[in-house]
Amino acid sequence: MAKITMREAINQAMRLEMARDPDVILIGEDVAGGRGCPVDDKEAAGGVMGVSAGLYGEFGAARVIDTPITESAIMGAAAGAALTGLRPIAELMFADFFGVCFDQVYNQAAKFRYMFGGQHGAPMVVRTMVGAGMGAGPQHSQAIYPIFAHIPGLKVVLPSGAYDAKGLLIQSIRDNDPVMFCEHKMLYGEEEEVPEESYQIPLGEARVVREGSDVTVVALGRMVHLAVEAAGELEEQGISVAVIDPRTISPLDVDTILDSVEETGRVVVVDEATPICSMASEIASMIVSDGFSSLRAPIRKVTAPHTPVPASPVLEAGYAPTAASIREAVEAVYNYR
Amino acid sequence: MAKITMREAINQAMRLEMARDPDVILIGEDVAGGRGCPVDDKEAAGGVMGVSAGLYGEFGAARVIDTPITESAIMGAAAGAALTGLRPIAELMFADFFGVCFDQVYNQAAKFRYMFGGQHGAPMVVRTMVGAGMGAGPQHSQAIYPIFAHIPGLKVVLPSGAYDAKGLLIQSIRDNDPVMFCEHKMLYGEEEEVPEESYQIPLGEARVVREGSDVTVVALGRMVHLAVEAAGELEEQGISVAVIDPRTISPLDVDTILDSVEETGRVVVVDEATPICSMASEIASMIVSDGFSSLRAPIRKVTAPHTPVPASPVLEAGYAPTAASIREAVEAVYNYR
Amino acid sequence: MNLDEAALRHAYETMRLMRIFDETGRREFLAGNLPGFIHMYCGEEAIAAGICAHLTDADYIASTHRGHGHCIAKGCTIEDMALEIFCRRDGLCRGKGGSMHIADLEKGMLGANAIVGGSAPLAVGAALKIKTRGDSNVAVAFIGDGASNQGTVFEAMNLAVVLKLPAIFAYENNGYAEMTGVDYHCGSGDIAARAGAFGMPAHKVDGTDYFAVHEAMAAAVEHARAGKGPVSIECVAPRWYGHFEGDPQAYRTKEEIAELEQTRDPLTLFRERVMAESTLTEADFAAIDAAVSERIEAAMDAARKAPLPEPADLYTDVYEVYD
Amino acid sequence: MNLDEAALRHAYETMRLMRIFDETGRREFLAGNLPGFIHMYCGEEAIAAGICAHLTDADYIASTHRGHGHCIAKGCTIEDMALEIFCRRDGLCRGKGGSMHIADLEKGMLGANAIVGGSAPLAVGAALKIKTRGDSNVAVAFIGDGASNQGTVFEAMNLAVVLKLPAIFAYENNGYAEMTGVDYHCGSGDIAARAGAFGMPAHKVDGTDYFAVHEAMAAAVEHARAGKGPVSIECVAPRWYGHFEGDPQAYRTKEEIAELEQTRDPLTLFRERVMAESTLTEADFAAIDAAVSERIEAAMDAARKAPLPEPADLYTDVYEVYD
Ligand SMILES: Cc1ncc(C[n+]2csc(CCOP(=O)(O)OP(=O)(O)O)c2C)c(N)n1
Ligand SMILES: Cc1ncc(C[n+]2csc(CCOP(=O)(O)OP(=O)(O)O)c2C)c(N)n1
Ligand SMILES: [Mg+2]
Ligand SMILES: [Mg+2]
Repeated sequence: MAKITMREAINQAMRLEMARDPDVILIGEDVAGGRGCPVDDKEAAGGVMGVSAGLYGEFGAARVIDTPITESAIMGAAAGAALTGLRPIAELMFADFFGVCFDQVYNQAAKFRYMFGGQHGAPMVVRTMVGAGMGAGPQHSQAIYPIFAHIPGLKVVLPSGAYDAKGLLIQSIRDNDPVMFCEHKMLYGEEEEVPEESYQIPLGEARVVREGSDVTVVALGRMVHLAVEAAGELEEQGISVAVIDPRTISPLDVDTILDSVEETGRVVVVDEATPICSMASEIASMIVSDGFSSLRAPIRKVTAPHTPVPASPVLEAGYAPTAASIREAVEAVYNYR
Repeated sequence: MAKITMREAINQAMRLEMARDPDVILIGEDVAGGRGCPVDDKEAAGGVMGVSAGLYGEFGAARVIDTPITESAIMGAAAGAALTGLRPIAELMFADFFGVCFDQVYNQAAKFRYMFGGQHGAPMVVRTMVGAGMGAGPQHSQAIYPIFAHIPGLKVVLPSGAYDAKGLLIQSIRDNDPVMFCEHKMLYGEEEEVPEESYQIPLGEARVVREGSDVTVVALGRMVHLAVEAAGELEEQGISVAVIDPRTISPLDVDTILDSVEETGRVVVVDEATPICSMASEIASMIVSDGFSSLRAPIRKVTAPHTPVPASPVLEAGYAPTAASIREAVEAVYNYR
Repeated sequence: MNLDEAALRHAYETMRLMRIFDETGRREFLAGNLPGFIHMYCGEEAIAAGICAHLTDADYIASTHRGHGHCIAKGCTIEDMALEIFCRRDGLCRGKGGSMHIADLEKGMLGANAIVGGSAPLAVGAALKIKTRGDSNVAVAFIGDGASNQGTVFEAMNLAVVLKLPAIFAYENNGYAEMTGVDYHCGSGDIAARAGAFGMPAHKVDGTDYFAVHEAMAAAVEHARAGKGPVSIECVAPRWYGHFEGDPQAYRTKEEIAELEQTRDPLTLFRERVMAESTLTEADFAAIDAAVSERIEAAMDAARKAPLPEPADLYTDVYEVYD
Repeated sequence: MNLDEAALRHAYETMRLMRIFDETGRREFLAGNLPGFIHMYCGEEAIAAGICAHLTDADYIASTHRGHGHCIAKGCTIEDMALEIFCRRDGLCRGKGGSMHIADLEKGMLGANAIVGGSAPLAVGAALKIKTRGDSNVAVAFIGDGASNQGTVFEAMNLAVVLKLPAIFAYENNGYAEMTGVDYHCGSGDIAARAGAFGMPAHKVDGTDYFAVHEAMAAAVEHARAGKGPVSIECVAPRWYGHFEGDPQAYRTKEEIAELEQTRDPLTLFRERVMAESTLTEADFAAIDAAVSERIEAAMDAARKAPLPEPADLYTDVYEVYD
């Protein structure tokens, strides 16, 4: 099996699905790479991050659609096309931009099935970039997905690497409900072994990244890698840490988390999003409601602080959780008596 | 002291502040009541719910500003005016509409102070209507404030009645940070005793509506009244229930809640918002983190289900929590052993 | 007037259904039998009728909060609509949508919409589907004068032009957005010209004149079906009632309102012209009126008595699958 | 050319500062010394310079992601700007904003903005403040050609017209929105005409010609200060570099790029005309060039060595008070 980056894995998923199903289209800003310009198809950039490179050359302008800067119209066009039979992938370049277009996602696409009494849903995927780490500042670095998870009718996916990204994206494209597919910008370049062929990973199934019996760490997205790093270090201290990657945050695989908590009784939730009304809160509250009898220590949330993301790299380095801050939290709940 | 409705209390707060400070303006759709029409100032409606009735006649078109249907421009105009010295009150008619304009609130106004290194904030209030109960359907009934609370830089207020609404709104107008002031549409007609003169209620101070030693109920907005009703019934069964109304959900008065939990060890959180990444989750997760040693039972969240708000009144009646569903949850945590 | 008798009958019946549906609905609302808000289309009937006369079930419309007329024109069954505005179990949306969200996908009716301006991007999406599939249908967005100021609508127009989509932007200028007059809220005072500046043909017609709307739409549909891109049509037709039921209309005079029924009734105008220029008679119209009234009375009656949703319906159709 | 020598010198120095600030910043970025993204203003200097020549500290501008030129034209100190793009503790925004969020409220510079189209409503807000206070200042929004398609921008224009605000919409048409050409993304192909259809005077000028921009802005400012409402100016001036540093520009030819420096350099054009029509000489310009280079070199040097923010700064200035 070849090692490829998450960028390539996402690209493969789109290519496979577009080849399989003519109703799958990709629409967004520069997803082809500069329409209206004297651009060579082969060199078309395929998005600012190159994630859709090559698709324009392969599927043409009718299915890989560059748009103006017009997020409401992009999301609405995807929603309307999905309602009438296509399976659009709409790119919201940075998730931070949801504020100019969210109505078409949350009041329209997400509610069609319900408010139209089950007549039809909106089988669309919004691919969007999340997360800090590039020094891109307050409006290009947010992990805003708790807001997506709050919305009934949306599903929300947050892969931590290339393998999951490919299988989850293929599944998301085939799903008959709208899916917010959140890609962490710092993971695009990370490599994993990924089969060339098509495969699906169901939405709503967590991955137990690492078994462990003393403390359960539930970590999201990029945080999974830091949690695994921390777990390795803690093992040397004799603390056995389970690491769970929910992969999809809505629906959330409650059972896998509760099973682990039943064994450990101690929980740390790690997320890069800001803490209030976050997935970290959600997971902790789910456990104190449904896993209370197993709980033997306070649940620690390790998250970004309740602040915007600073541009300064030194400040940004202190913004998201680190392996060290995870380790410290695990030690604290482990030692709680 | 006269009994007045929450509608009148909010109106009074605006009137008092506009009279006191010429920099306070009100801007929004129909907040005057139909500019450009041959309307008599005295009869100008003052908003679809009549909340700003009379202000146009009193302060004129320069300070009570009707706009087109243009929420992004309304929020942006308020943000820009606040950044440069005014103290705008901007009306977002229904909070459900945040999806067409949230960027100007969350990426702009809420981040100015931080991303400009403390130079200036945006002293503005967004007054907006929330909640179910009118049969207004999926796009006009949401309790979407958990999304506001998630955002660093915003404050979020949710009064449960006329007295608090007046004091909190005056405080919010004087606050130097942007405040989302959420008015529950089913409370506008509810009366309470309210002093005529101006008074302020600090943001971040909960109100202990009812003391109690067996179970702590934290209830938000309209839910406070149902919690009090349930508590009264439970008292007859010999269960002593404390009811806490946070009043401001960001900042949240953590201490008042934890103090009560220390005594009761048992908690029910009641909110009309949908449950995932909600204030109910937030409050529960805060308690399991900071009040774990006191906890003697699972925390029960009593919320709307993870569904849109149905238009049908019979379905809507089952949507939000009721005194009965609160009572049941309290009994469950009370009887937990 | 190059419409045959059947077309004329159909047009009138459609408008009459709209009129009586809304006036009956209004009575039911004022009697407390309908939940939520209800918005009367009276005075604007010729718009939806003239626009949708050119459409089949394979064409799409995306509608507004004031959507009953659009539904009827697009062929939704009155009986199913009545069930929905009463929020009954067997309504078009099973009672979950209500008046502001009626939809009927089989008829190409993509939903009333309680978000002002929400319809435009959705219609562009339907037009995108049409173009992607290589079909020659069209998608129409109905847009109020007030909605014409919403950013989503401007964006939708530009995108439709850029992608050369078969989208038609049907502006319903009824004079007001809630309580605010169009002379105030539309800065340029000219909705059609503004649409034209986005790079598409822009018509402006008297929306109380069925024939004027019909003609403009004929041109628009031809343009769009030919793959020449979007078109806009501004139809001017004052609304007769308040914004929603309960609106005291302090913002306009009693005289203004009274005059509307006298001089700007699209049904009267239609009847008079048709009687003058075709073989249809007073009696023909009276027969249609009677049939319409009977049908709507029966539909409303049935809806009033129809079963309510079951409590468990609250939880269904949020997702197809969620676990 | 009715500008005196001091004004000409100032204009040139301003543009030269922009040019060298960005070219030096570019070197620093490519050397890995700057975080985030950086967007070059080279080729567009005459726009910000010509617009802001008419403004004082009491007027406002709201800027874009490509904001360095706007800052300089509005009077922000180069040294403080350098500190900010290096994200240093004593930068204009204490290192929390960086290149895409530089702001200087004392100079009436309301911030670069990393949300495309974010500036327009904010400028309208500043104009609302001006009108509410009864002042005669103006507020300018800089808006890219790409941004001109964003709903927020359309809404801002309409609201400014409706409320008759002293807002000026300065469109910077540099030919591209990221990789997408303006001929493609703007459906009508005519940004100025589209703005005009919103109901305001709309100028279109060569944005590489300082004098053309200056003249159009003179008229705009006069109009706005007189209380006659908003104005728009489309300034056409191609950008020289990629969208951001790192953009390989596969979407345009090497020849197109090469030609720009030859034929569309606003500084060269300015110098040539001024030398022909005034007493300023080659030597005068050379002296300015030398002084600018020295100053910027020193500023960048100082910034590189300046102290970083303290870890605790992460938590400050989220709110004034929060508890
Ligand atoms: C985004 C949004 N803003 C505001 C409203 C409240 N609202 C409902 S209808 C309406 C007026 C709409 O006016 P217009 O578009 O002219 O349609 P009309 O009611 O005249 O048919 C307003 C402001 C809304 N539903 N959605
Ligand atoms: C709302 C939003 N959408 C997309 C982007 C990504 N983006 C940043 S700059 C840019 C192009 C802007 O083009 P234009 O307005 O012409 O300005 P220019 O870069 O040419 O100065 C895009 C698409 C963004 N920052 N914000
Ligand atoms: Mg109207
Ligand atoms: Mg550009």
